[in-house]
Amino acid sequence: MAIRVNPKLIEEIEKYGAEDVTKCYHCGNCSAVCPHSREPFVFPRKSMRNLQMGLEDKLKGSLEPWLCYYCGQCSEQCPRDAEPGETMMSLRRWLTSVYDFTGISQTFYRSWKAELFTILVVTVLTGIGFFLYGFSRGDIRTYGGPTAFLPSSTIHVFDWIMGGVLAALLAINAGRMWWFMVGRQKGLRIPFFAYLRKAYLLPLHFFTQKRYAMCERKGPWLVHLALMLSYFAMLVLIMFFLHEMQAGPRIDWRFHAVGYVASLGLIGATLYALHGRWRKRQTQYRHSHESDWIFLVLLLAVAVTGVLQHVFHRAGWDVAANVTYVVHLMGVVPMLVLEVPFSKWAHMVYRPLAMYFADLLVLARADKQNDASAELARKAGVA
Amino acid sequence: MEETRIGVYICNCGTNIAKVVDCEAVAEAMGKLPQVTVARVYKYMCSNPGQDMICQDIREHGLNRVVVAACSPRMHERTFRAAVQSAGLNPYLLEMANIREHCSWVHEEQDAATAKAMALTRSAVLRVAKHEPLEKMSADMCPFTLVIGGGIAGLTAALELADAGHGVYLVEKAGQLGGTLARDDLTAPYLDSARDLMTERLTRVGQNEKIQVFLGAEVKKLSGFIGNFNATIRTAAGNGTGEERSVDVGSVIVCTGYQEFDASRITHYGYGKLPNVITSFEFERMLRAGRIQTHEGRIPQYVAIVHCVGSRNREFHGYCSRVCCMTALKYAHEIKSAIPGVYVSDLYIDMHAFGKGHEDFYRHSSEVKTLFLMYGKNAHPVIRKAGRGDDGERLLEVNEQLSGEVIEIPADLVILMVGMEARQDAGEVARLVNISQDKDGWFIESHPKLDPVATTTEGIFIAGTCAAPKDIPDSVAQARAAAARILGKIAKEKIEIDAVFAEVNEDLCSGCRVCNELCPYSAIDFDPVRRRSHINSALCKACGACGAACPSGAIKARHFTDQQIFAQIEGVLS
Amino acid sequence: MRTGIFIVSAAPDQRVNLQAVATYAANLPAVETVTLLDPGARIDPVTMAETIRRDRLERVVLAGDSPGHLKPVFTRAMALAEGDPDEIRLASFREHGGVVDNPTERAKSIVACAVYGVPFPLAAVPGNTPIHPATLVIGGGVAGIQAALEIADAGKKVYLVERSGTIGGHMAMFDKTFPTLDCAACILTPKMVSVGQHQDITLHTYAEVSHVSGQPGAYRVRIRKKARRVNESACVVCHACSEVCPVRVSSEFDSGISERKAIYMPFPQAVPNAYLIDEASCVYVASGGQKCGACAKKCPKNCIDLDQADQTIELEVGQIVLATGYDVLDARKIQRYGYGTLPNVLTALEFERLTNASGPTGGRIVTQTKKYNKRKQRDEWVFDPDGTPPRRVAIIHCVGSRDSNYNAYCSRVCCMYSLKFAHLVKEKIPGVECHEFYIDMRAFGKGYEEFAERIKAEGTFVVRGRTASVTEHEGQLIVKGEDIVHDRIIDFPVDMVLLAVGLVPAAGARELAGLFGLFLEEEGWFHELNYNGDPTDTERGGIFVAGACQAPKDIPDTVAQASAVAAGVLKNISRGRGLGSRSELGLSEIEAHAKKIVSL
Amino acid sequence: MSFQPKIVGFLCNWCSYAGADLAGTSRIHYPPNVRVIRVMCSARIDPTFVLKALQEGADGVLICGCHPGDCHYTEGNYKAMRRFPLLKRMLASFGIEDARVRLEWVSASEGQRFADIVSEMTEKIRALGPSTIKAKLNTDRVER
Repeated sequence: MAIRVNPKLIEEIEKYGAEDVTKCYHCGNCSAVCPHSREPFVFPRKSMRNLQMGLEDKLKGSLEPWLCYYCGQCSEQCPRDAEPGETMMSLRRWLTSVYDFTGISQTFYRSWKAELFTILVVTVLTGIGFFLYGFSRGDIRTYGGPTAFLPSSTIHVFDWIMGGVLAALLAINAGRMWWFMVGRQKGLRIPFFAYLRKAYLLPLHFFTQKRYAMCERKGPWLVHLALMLSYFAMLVLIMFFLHEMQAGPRIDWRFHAVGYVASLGLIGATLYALHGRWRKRQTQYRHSHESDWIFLVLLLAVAVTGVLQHVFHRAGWDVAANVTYVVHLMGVVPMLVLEVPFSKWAHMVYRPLAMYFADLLVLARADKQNDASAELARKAGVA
Repeated sequence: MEETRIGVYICNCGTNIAKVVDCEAVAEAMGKLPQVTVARVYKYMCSNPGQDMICQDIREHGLNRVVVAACSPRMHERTFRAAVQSAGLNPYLLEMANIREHCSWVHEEQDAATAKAMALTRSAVLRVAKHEPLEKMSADMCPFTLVIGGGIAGLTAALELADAGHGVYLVEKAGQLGGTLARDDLTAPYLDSARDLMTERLTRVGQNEKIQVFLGAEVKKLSGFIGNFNATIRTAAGNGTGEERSVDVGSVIVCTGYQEFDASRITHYGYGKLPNVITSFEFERMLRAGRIQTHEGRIPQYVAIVHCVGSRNREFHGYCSRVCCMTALKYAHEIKSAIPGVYVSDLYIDMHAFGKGHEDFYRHSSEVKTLFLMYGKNAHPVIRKAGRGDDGERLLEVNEQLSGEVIEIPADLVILMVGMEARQDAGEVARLVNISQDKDGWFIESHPKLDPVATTTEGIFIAGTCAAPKDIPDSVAQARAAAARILGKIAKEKIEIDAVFAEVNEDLCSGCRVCNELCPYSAIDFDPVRRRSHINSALCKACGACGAACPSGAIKARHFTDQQIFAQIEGVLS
Repeated sequence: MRTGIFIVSAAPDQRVNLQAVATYAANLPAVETVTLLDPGARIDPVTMAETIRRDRLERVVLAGDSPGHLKPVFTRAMALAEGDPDEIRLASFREHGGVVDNPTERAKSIVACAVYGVPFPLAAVPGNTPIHPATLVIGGGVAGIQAALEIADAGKKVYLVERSGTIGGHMAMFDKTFPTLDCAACILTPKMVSVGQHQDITLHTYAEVSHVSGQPGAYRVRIRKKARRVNESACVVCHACSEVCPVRVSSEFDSGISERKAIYMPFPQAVPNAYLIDEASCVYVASGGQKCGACAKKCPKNCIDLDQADQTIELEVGQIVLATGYDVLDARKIQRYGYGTLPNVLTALEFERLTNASGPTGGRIVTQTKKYNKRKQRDEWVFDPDGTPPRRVAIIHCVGSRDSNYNAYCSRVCCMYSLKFAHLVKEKIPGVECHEFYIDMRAFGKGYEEFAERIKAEGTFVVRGRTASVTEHEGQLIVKGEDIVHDRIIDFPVDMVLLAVGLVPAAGARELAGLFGLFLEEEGWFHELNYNGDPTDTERGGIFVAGACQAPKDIPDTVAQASAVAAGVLKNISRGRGLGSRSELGLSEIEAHAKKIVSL
Repeated sequence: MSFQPKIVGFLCNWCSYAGADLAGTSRIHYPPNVRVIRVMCSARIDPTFVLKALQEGADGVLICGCHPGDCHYTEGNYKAMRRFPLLKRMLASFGIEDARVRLEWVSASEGQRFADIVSEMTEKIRALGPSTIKAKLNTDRVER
């Protein structure tokens, strides 16, 4: 059955940053230079093609975009300046919005104004919320102790609730992702055992990002790894050791050492990325979607305020510490409830998942072939 | 009678001959033949040193006959004749043995090939011994030219000659000048005005009193030979009874152009049956009128352009029509510009964007979001009626090569890029002016590379799309190239007549007049008083039919005499 | 006729002062409105129709660099407004010489013509000039040879100037020519010979144009003839000199895959058929006459004059034909193909010589073998006649062509010569495996498509998808690419890679353009007077362009063009006058002429 | 080694000879048994040529001209065509097998056709074996 071409899809995905897709005349150079492009997942040309022709279903189910780390090789060598790398990037954005059942991410990507506005609203509410809470029960002049403006216990609970919410959101979207890529594919059965057997891939890819390391340039991988690990470290510290982190004024090196390193990692990596996007030297930074800026700025803000409140407290300026703390939370909350499930951050879940699925699919296809040959063998035996 | 001294020269032609034929052996064998003075081998006989070698031997060894065993005489006879002449030998004392096209290129088995090469060369040696020195004659060059066809090529050629101050008879079959280009609005790739181009040419032709235009006219008869043709032009008057006019011309340029492929021959495109499936030429008309619409009068939302209709196709024409790709891109641009928000898809096999500015144009067409879909050379798209609820009114189903998917795409209007094909009447024209056609019906040039506008018949030239599909610049260039040849001849005022023709030995002629009827050029007249036939050498084209037929063996076909051919026969068989 | 003018600026680097053009145009007769359209504007036919109706326009003139792309909008608008769709006129600056020195003035005149409804070429006709019967042809390739012969065969004087030591150009280097596969030498050498022998052709090889003065019909050209240091007419090519010459440098004619001496014959069939000394490598010249000089002592006819100096020649000519041809792209620019660093990665010309019977291996296609070079005291990769033939050959199309990083244009000939290579490889090496990697197979000419089909039938694998890289792994070449149709990544070992390098304008074309006051396309090809109408004339009167110097071209098209040029030349000579330069025409003249034509 | 027949081919200069050349330029291989003699037109071919060839020891004779209607000399090939039956009759009287002498039309674009004709004819004649006509004609001469 022939698939219906939809020339209108491009217009849709252009909103997600795709610009020069139509320029591609299919010399195949990009797919060949990309170290990640291996059968059965040959890209980016194929994705470009599906996009040009608007084969929406194929794109929805495609995991190729998640296998690309945008090293920029393809775009640099492209004879028609069709920017395959950027196309993959925008496809990732689009896919994120496709997976997201709430439709929020779609709104964000299509209009940065909407995204910014929502973030501001959440920020303001968070601010108001915490100030009211602080004043209602604590003293703005005390950071720790019983009369603390924002006692770690409360924040801890708050953190866990928030974490739960976004975990749930992500889980659902991840489920949809599975459905598009694997679930709905007819005649493709992956034994449950295979899921388990391959499960190790998730943490592996999450923590090492070893595929990124396959890119010719290693720099971006290191930066990204640093950023990612620092972020994760911070997450762990906050989720489990918030009390120790907030306790002061003495510095508890067991935790704070990690915290410092992580903060440095975060700030350093973010600045690097911002600078890169500003200078537009490296290919992967030549085009920036508004959402990229918002995300980076937000992250930087959170990191800096986090550090500041820590410093202020240690310096004994508890008022300043408390205020920056609230400001810090005003960044943290939108970042966690909006950015992580509905925007760029989601890729930290989708990427490992995609690679996980990739292996499963390869496995399944291999099985299929074996079955087929077995079938043939059987037939032959009968005859 | 001086003794016959023959020089035999065997060419390696790089490895073209030497690869299969043992040239040294051939030379050695020839050296042993009676009357052969020298027999040599060289890498490229046709090159300067090669020719010098011959000339030197002629002087040093006093050769009076030369045999060159190399490529086909149709290739280099002229070259070597010139060479021996420069050494003071009569050019007709040369004979060539074709050991390349007829030997090394068609045989693999070395011994057999070498043996054959020897046989061919030997026959040439025996033949050349029987050669006689012949003298070329010259005739006047008539400065008028007959141009057949009033398209861009014909107009350009005519202007080129007329501007040089020479008379031109421009014969156009149709009622007006301009040919197929006159229908076009814009030209690819720069989207310049085709109409301005035409107007400029037509105005200049109109203003030039050296050009005499015959509209709705045809050349009925062409007789004579280079420099001295006589053409009969019939102009169809209103009531069918045309008047005939006979003109003398020195040369003829054939610019009869092409005809468009009949799309209805490809049944699965449903042209002629399905509405809104139209040819490129029909679409061009829409463009000019500014009315791009379906036959129901709606503005199309989806337009599909299908390339290679009748071209690059086993069943119809194997060749590429050369201009359709660019025209298709032109249409894509024009549609996009005329109908904002329209979706254009372009179904092609290979995008032939080879000329100046072409690739840029292609690139730009994809920037304006033309959707290019590639189909396999022998897997043509299928056009069918769309179902209810489909956005287009037709659906094109195609096995898309770049994605490997079988896809379908909606279309309200389907444009078939019909290819070029040789005109139906090309055969008549070919016979009229006595030139040959290739398997596709295009006229054959005398050499595909180094002589693209001349033909095997001297004084007859071809230009433009009657020789093969071509775009405007190439047609114009060819038209001028043809004009250049003629200007050259006219400047010389005289033309040489080949010394090869038939003559009657009046002592033997019995006056039976058998030959008189035989001659296709009525070059033989009969002298009733002396009861002898006589051949007008200028008119004779040396077919030799008369010679073969003469019961009393009185007619001698110069350079193809019985003795010479007998010698050749002995040569190949001994 | 009520006329509305719409001026579009397409190019961001707009050389024309559109404002000035607009103000000028507004004062032309019958011009009702002049509108400047901004490049980004989406022009809608319906609103345009209203405009036309409102201003009751009967004729619309679209002016701009190439306003053609807007014509369909206005044609439709005119139709909607029940006007005459034929009354949309184009005033294309690009088409009619937007490249000239005073583009704004030219633009005005172009608009004027459009307003009067007169095709620009009709109005912009320069005056007649008396003409000198001699002609100068620059470039001794097939184009130059053809043009020279056409003109000289008409009994007119021709000077043929060639930069290298022999005529013949690139074609002389080729082995076979597509699609007929007859050997290039066989069809070219006879023409070279007749050039050498022609009584009306004076041949100046090893010479370059150094200065040009005068005007159309009477040009004065100074030619610097480099010292050949060998007496052309006396030399009998006995090779004695080259045998004793101690110098060895890579041979240009064999495009570097073999060596020649400092005193050398470009190739055995060279015209003029005589030796020459390459001053760049000659020891005697380098040492200022102190060292060597062996050849002069050895020459039996002592026709070597080592101290000969360059000479300058002044020529009086009426017309000039430029046929400077092309160079091939330097494949070193594209590192990912490893040319220059990896052995057995060859460019097209190198392969032509390798497979040519007169080449260093006598036509045997072999892989390079490592040999110790005593003189240079290091290992070198050389083509040894008894080297091993490749078992697997990859031919890569579009090397540096159709690529915005190098040449955006298509080089027109590569597809066909690549197919030819495949044939030669298959023909000469039994059991060889041959792969072609291409983007679009551009087999457009007479008999080309059939040729392509034949190559496929011969068993060459024709793969859609341009190779991305050539690398070396344990002494084995690896090509990597995508097989698009079969949706595969290609990654396999080959023994030899042939790069179908694109064509670029010949070195020095820019300087020549400067000397002659001609204009170049941005890629560096010569700009013709009119792409469609006058593909071989230029803005300068009596100066023509032929062959690949105007744009890449195959042999038949080059030859046709060269002959076409001859037509222009002979036409002017036979009527005893030629046209002046269009670039010299002023606005007023053109406008006046246009008026006159209308009044007729 | 099997019997290698000798075939003499009379080809007209404009179509058939060009066709044979095309076979060459397109590298279409055929058996080396045919030896080509060029004449301007098939009409030039005098029956005595054919006899002479057979007498000199040819095992077959191939006459090629332009296709009817394509003759460079407008109707030369028709003359050849008309003449051919007479020739055949004469040859028959000498007891020469029909397959030994053939008249074929080969155009300038039919390299393949020329090759095919030659291959096929060579096989036919190989099957027939060597021609006895040479001997015959010579003895005839002796008797006279």
